[in-house]
Amino acid sequence: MVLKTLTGNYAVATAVKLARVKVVATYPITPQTTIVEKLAEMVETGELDAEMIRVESEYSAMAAVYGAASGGVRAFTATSSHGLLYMHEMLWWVAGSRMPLVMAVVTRSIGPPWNIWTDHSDIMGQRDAGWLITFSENSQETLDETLKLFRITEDERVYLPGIVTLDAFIMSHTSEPVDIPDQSLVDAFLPPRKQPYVFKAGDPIVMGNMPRDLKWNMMVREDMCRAMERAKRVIEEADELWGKLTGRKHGGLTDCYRCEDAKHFIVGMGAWTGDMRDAVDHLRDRFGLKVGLIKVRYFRPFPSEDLIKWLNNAMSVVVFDRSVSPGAEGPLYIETVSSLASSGVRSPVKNVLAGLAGVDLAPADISNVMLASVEEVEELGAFKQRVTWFYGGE
Amino acid sequence: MVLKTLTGNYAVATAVKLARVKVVATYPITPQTTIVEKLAEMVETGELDAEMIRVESEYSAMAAVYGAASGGVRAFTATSSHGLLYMHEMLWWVAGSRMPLVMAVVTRSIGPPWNIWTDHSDIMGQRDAGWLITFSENSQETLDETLKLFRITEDERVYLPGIVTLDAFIMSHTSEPVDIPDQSLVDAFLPPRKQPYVFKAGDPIVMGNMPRDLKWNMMVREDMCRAMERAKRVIEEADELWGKLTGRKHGGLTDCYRCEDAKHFIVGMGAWTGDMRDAVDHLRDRFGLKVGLIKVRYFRPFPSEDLIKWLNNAMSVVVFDRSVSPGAEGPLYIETVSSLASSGVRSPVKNVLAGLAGVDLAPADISNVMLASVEEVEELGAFKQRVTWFYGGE
Amino acid sequence: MPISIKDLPKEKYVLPGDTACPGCPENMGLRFVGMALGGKVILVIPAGCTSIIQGLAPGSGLNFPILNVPFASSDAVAAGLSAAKKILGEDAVVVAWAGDGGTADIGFATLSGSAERNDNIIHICVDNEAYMNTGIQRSSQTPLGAWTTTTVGGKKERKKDLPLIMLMHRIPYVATASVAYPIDFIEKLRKASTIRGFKYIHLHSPCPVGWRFDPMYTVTVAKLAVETGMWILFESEDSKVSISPSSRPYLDKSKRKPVKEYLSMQGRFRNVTDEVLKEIERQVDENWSTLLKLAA
Amino acid sequence: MPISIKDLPKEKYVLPGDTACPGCPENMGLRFVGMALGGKVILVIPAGCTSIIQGLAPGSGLNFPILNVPFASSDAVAAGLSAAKKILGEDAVVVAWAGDGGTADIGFATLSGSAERNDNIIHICVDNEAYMNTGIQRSSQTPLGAWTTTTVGGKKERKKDLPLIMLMHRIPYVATASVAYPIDFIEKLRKASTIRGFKYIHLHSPCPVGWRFDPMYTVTVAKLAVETGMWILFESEDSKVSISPSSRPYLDKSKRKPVKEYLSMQGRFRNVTDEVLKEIERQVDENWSTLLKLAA
Amino acid sequence: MVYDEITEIRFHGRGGQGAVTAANILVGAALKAGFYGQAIPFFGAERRGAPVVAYARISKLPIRTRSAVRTPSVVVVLDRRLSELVDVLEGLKVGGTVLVNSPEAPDMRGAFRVCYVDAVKIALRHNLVLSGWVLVNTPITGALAKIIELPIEAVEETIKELIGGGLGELNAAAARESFEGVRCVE
Amino acid sequence: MVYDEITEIRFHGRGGQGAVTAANILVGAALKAGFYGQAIPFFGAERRGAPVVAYARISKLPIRTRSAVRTPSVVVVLDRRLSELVDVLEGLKVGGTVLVNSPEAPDMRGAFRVCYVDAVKIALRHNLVLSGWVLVNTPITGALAKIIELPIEAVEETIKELIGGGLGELNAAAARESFEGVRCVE
Amino acid sequence: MLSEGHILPLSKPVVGVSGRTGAWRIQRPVFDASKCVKCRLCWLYCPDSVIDLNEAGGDFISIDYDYCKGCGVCVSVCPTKALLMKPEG
Amino acid sequence: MLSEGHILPLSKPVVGVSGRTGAWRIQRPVFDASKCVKCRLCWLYCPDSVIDLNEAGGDFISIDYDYCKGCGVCVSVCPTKALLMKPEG
Ligand SMILES: Cc1ncc(C[n+]2csc(CCOP(=O)(O)OP(=O)(O)O)c2C)c(N)n1
Ligand SMILES: Cc1ncc(C[n+]2csc(CCOP(=O)(O)OP(=O)(O)O)c2C)c(N)n1
Ligand code: SF4
Ligand code: SF4
Ligand code: SF4
Ligand code: SF4
Ligand code: SF4
Ligand code: SF4
Ligand SMILES: [Mg+2]
Ligand SMILES: [Mg+2]
Repeated sequence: MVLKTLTGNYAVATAVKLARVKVVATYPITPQTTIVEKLAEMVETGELDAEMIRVESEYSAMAAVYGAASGGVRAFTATSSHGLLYMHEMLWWVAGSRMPLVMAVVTRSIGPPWNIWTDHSDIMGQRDAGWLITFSENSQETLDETLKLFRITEDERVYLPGIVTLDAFIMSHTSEPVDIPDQSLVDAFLPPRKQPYVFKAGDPIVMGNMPRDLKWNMMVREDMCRAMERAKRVIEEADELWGKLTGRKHGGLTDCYRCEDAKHFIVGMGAWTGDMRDAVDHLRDRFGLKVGLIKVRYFRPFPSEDLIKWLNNAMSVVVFDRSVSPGAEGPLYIETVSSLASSGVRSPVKNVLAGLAGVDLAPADISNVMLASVEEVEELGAFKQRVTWFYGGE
Repeated sequence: MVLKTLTGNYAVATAVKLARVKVVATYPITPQTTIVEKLAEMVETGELDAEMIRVESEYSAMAAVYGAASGGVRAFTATSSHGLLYMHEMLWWVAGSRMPLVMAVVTRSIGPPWNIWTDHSDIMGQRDAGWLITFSENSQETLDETLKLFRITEDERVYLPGIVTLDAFIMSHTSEPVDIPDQSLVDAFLPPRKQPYVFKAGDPIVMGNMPRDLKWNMMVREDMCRAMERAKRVIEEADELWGKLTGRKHGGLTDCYRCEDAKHFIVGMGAWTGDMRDAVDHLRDRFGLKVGLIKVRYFRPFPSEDLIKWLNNAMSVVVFDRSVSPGAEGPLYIETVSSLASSGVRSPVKNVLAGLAGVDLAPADISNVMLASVEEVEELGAFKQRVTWFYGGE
Repeated sequence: MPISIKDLPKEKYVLPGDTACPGCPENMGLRFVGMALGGKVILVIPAGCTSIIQGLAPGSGLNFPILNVPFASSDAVAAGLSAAKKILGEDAVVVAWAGDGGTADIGFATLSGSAERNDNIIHICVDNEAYMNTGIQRSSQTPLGAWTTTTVGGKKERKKDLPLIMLMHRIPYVATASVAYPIDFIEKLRKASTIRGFKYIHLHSPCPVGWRFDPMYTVTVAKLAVETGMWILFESEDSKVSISPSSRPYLDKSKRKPVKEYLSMQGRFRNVTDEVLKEIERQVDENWSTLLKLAA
Repeated sequence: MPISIKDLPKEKYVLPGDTACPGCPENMGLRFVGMALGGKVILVIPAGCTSIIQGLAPGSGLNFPILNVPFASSDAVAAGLSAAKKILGEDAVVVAWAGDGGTADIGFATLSGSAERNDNIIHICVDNEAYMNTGIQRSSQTPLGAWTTTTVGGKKERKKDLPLIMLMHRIPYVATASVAYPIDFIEKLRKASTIRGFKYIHLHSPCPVGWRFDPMYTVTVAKLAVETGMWILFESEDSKVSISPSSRPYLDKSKRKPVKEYLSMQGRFRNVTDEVLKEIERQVDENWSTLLKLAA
Repeated sequence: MVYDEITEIRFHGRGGQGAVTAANILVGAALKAGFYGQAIPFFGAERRGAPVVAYARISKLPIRTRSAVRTPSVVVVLDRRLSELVDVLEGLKVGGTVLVNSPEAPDMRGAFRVCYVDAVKIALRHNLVLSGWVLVNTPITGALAKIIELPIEAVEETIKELIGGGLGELNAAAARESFEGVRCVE
Repeated sequence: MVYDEITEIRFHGRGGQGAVTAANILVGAALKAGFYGQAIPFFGAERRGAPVVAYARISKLPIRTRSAVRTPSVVVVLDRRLSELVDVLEGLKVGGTVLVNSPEAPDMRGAFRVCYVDAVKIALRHNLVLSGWVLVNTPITGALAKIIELPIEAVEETIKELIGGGLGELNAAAARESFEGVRCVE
Repeated sequence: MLSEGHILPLSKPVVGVSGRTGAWRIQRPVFDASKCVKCRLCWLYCPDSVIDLNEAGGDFISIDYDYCKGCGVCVSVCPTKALLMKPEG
Repeated sequence: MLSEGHILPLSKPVVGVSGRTGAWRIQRPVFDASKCVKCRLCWLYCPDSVIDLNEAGGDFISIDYDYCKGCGVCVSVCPTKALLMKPEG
């Protein structure tokens, strides 16, 4: 174990190296680029024993790693924003093939206008594709979760691809101390690759031709949903094991901060959950408000059970979304409310749309939102407005 | 007005002609192909005075009609399934540009395995992109709604692109009688094209460069959401006016069938709402069950208010989804539940995942589901299981 | 040493009872791939007629390992697969088998990118000069004057010259082939499989359904394309171009059969005017002359 | 009648104070486009340095109508825009202005498709031989041996010869140009704007940041590329190829400056070995010889 | 049940034989006769000569269902040999009708009516042959009209609109002949 | 408030001058000294010579916030002329410090401390010049260490790890010199 | 295909995936052994792999009529008219 | 840009979109009128459009130092050394 200052992007590259990935194919896009560059350098210097395919687009990046994975090796790619959108079709295909594969997505705004700052629209727009999706809070979690994803996606109970996200700049380019696990420890944690089938010369299996029986095809889809369900357990297990090996547990599908006695909850995901922790401390320590934070670590599979468990008796819930589905609300909000309602949990829930297009949100902003929300709910027992746009700052 | 037998696809092509579209760019994909072919023929024979750009991909199809629309003319494209996925990035760009534009999407399964039958995954996966999305039930509605979409998207309160969907084969290739409105009537209904800006030589406006102030960029997004809100009214108005001109009203965001005194509700969208009507009649006329159907005509903007209004006192609600987000549930279910919960409506809601991959569902199947559901709710006051996979048939 | 029919392996890689149309040139081509490379091959196949030819799951009418992939992705998938096999030290010839649409249109950036990187794969473009699987729409490979459902008055543009475009990519191996000349095709395939890097083979594949001729004449029409000089068989190793033996006689223009003979066998050219015919003839000459310049 | 500098219009289409790096070749190129076509032009610009050069909204440092578009889409957007202008009867020269990445890599299917359809647009590839906007990664246009952040040991593959590839598309007009030869470029632009159909111009654009030279030498380096024969100025109308006057002297190999002179001005070639240098020299000869064959 | 009051028809043909056209003609004719109709192609890889099916629904009321036709009341068999390949009687309603293109009464027995018409002979008599195929799809719609009690004039008109010119006339005449020539064994 | 207990630093430099590297060195040094740190580049189009900023945070506790540094307690100005272009004092905390690369005390007044070091001279003395640029970014981290009370050894080590070889030694020496040479006007 | 409890979009090669495609035939190729010169062209070109060569003896070629689609390619390439098309029953 | 109540991603051309880019300069080009032969090459090549020609009289060229980025291209193309780079203050 070595403590080193790493950006989120270098944390990803380091994890890829430690996972002994064999094929990397990536296409540059700000702010993912330093991942590509680092990996290219590692391959060139022999630090990483892998093939690097310098593809001509993200579509081909995903296609190439898919081909490699289908051929039986661990494969990795990374992208962001428009690059992620450009490989949309491939994402569905890879998941439908049940091919384990790991990708890092640096979340970034979608244009127009061109904008390189963080925003979760890119990744949220892929939530139906059948990939596991995890959000990380800092470089350490980025590194750890990237490694875990290899284990999780290659677990025979899952066999689905997975995405680790890190927010543009505030994570991808921000340097901070990271514990880098030893290779031997990683080797102990990551078993040799398993996958549902491998393409080899002489073994005529055929993947993907049209179905005779449409019901069978529908069952193929249902099976993906079942794998997502099972992944919940697998994710917990990976966290347990990693915790045992390194002493670091980040949580399973969610991580709850000061929730035990909390009455009011923040729900959020990604980089700003760090700021939310600061806000929680501030609200508790300065105002004596019983506020807790539910950090959604995995958006897919969606942590309905966790949310229900924690929010069962919440007096109020504020869901911060860093993206919005025009004509509806923030995706995290929609699914949180839907999960709670399905189980009869009736806490008032409010959606704060903030931080889109990279707009900065400080702990003080979050505290202010919570102070106002708590006041409102304590007065009215409900929120006046379900959804608000919040720009923060002065 | 002429009554003619038309497939859903030809209904689309007819509407495009009547709307006096000036640029068409499409790429073939089953089962959208007959739209392309019909339009190509119309252009070649001079029946439609337009430029046809025979692009090399769907990405370019969307790019080309976007360019044409930006240049100031009405433009149209159509696609399906993988074609829709392949233009994903462009969809976001067009909406973010606020460029009015109409597209037909023949809903079709996503591979693997390759599958050409209907399934709503393709269109549901685009629900965040900022497009209006409407589902039609038959060729007549397809024709009418395509025409209306031109009016709605070009309304200055909206200025967003729009998609009309029709389900693969059971609509796209099924022939049935359609009232074709006269050109003069359509001309009266469709004002000359309006759009927020037009590219011309000599007028140096610049679209899409990076923002100085990220908050402004976030406001650009918020404005899209506001436009979606306003679109609700514009959609109602278009339906009113069309009704006045043709005697045909299909409803605004939703259409409610035998809802007035209904206690139990089916919620669905697309072709099978026709089958659902049959099922409603059957359940009422044969079993005396007070069942109603809420047909969701527009998924974007999402008809929260309508659902709340109709389902306020529902004893039970069964939402039929023809797609699923692995790791969560059906998108229509998720958003229905979330909408209801946000307004404190507490009717039990159940999600039936059916018809994926083109699996056939008959009115009798729907009736059976409803019979069982009603029984369950009347007994328990709730549903035992939130989500069920239903394969129908024998 | 030339291959003789007698020595070709008998194992069936296209199984009786698959879903190809009667007289299908793609089926023929697949059989030749089997004869040439047999069990060494892994096929990566984007959307196109060959997706259908395989028949319905859980069965397959093709006896190869086949990874079906999205329309625009085949060469990139093949590149990844080939990289994996290299790392694993496994022997395999990874072949992207794509239609003219999947090759020259939607998938062209993918193809060109892979060629530039010199990925170790063979790309075979099975060219039936239109999008057949979706019901005969024009592609960039549709020739001037040909009817398709999206060019009902005949295509206005010329067939994009993909073999020459690939030649300009300066990849280790480029060749044209035809289903009417299986031995030539098989020889080229075998040669390609021994070369490291990106290999491109363009297989002319007349389709009875889309070109509107009796399925009996698939081979006849394919042969006529060569005999009229409409289709030139050549190969290029390391950018050294040579006309293949079967096309060599037609270096001499007077040996070529009239283009009209080729067109008149096909319903798709029914409405070709004299003017268009002349232009097609001019293009044939131009194609020969360009190729010969490069071969010089 | 050759253009003289004196007659060039003075109106500013690149405004002082934009966001280009000092010595930026793309800024130069944009100025020349303004001088050539002025107020007639509408620019369609995919992601790349020119997206940034414009500066931050709500301002723009470029005084053209500009539609910024996704990376792979420029020619298709331009085709649509051009069709709209045609229908509306408006005069406009629609120009897709794209980097080498947007042209030759991710956007190449779009470009090739538009060329094959012969859409009425001009595509200008502003070629700085790498992805500069994302911080100097290799593209298919990066030359052999050049350092980039993704080829730290020097690129292993050859520069994809896009002008020749476009020539093989047999479009009405293909030309190469260089920022060091503005009059030549402007003449070509003006000619292109009078031709209906698809026009391709490839503008060689040495970038001080990515190529690692002092910004003062943008023009010097660009000139050396021509003088060493590394970059050949030519044009082709209706497939008739002619070497442009500024490159004509270098038909004679002995007139060409040593390639090494060009390489040694640029940090990116610092680690080029003698072997690679020889190979580059060989490629220069080969490029000339291929082009001359086609010009014959 | 509303959805019982619809006449559902299934066509069995071969790829290239035009079963879908037959369904379309039928629905067009129904429209002229004041009925609602729906023509549904079975879509798959249609290969020349391979068995294909198409469906139609006819009803007095608008047809809302789009689900598969599972229990047709009429089955039309364009090529007698198909009955060796596929179960053409699958799902046929009790009391339903099977109409076969055949010179003589086909050997079928069950709780249904068997009708037949020599569509090949009729088609040949009107010269309806195209690249080796005898065009029986149009003629047979006449016989079908008789069975489901549609006026033959509606069929004739629809055919003429669809095909036009002399060929339309020939096809319409063939349809009328088959309308008149259809025989049923009860 | 927890988030008040963090030292926030803003660097002003020019494109090409290496403000981000300075921030990284600082954070690396802090790590060695047992602190937590965060280095945040401002990312935009960095053009040679154009004003750029970078940020750092140093704290005894892990740093969780990732929001923008709005009210730094230290501002570092790598090029004196920048203060004519941008408001380098924007948001500077009352009682904070501004450290300027300058041969003499810069003319700045307010509720903050002004420090300066002649980083150019120091850099030149150690031959730290690259293609026309005097490399002041590394040297100035020494002065900064003095101001925020980090051990200079940590800075030296970090620099040597980062740069390596003789050049690393030179840079480290320059940093120590600037650590010692920094002057403050209270 | 079930693999360790999963339902995967996989298939395996099988003869007759599209049923007995011999039934698609409208015409059938008929072999006249007496005219056959054993050139093997019919075998080489038959798109459906339904011609087998009997190198050992007997009729030199045999056609699997269960799957022969009746395209006629074999007839067109046969140099000696040892194969001819006949209408199906 | 506000258009009929909408917030659109639009911009308008403006001088100095990136501020006074003259401040980016490390060196400045200095003009010596006496050496100028009016070839206009500096004007032609200046990437930033900051050289103006005074055809009417006075110094033949003028440089807008508010925006000149000091790249030196003008100096490199000037055939007579009428332009030279000098370090900025
Ligand atoms: C992204 C995408 N667009 C369109 C399609 C529909 N599609 C499937 S096959 C095909 C045509 C294939 O043509 P070609 O590549 O020439 O192969 P062929 O069918 O002629 O063998 C098309 C357009 C698709 N599957 N995916
Ligand atoms: C789909 C997509 N992938 C990646 C990017 C990131 N990107 C923006 S510009 C650029 C490189 C542009 O290179 P080039 O076209 O050569 O233009 P240059 O910057 O060199 O002018 C890249 C990779 C993007 N915007 N969209
Ligand atoms: S359409 Fe042509 S290429 Fe496609 S399967 Fe049929 S015969 Fe073969
Ligand atoms: S990186 Fe090069 S091409 Fe891009 S703006 Fe800077 S100088 Fe111009
Ligand atoms: S008719 Fe066709 S399928 Fe039958 S044997 Fe001859 S070539 Fe083969
Ligand atoms: S092609 Fe004719 S001659 Fe040759 S082997 Fe076949 S049947 Fe015999
Ligand atoms: S130094 Fe550069 S920007 Fe300044 S005038 Fe000269 S060429 Fe123009
Ligand atoms: S380049 Fe030199 S000589 Fe020519 S106009 Fe400019 S200053 Fe005068
Ligand atoms: Mg094809
Ligand atoms: Mg570039």
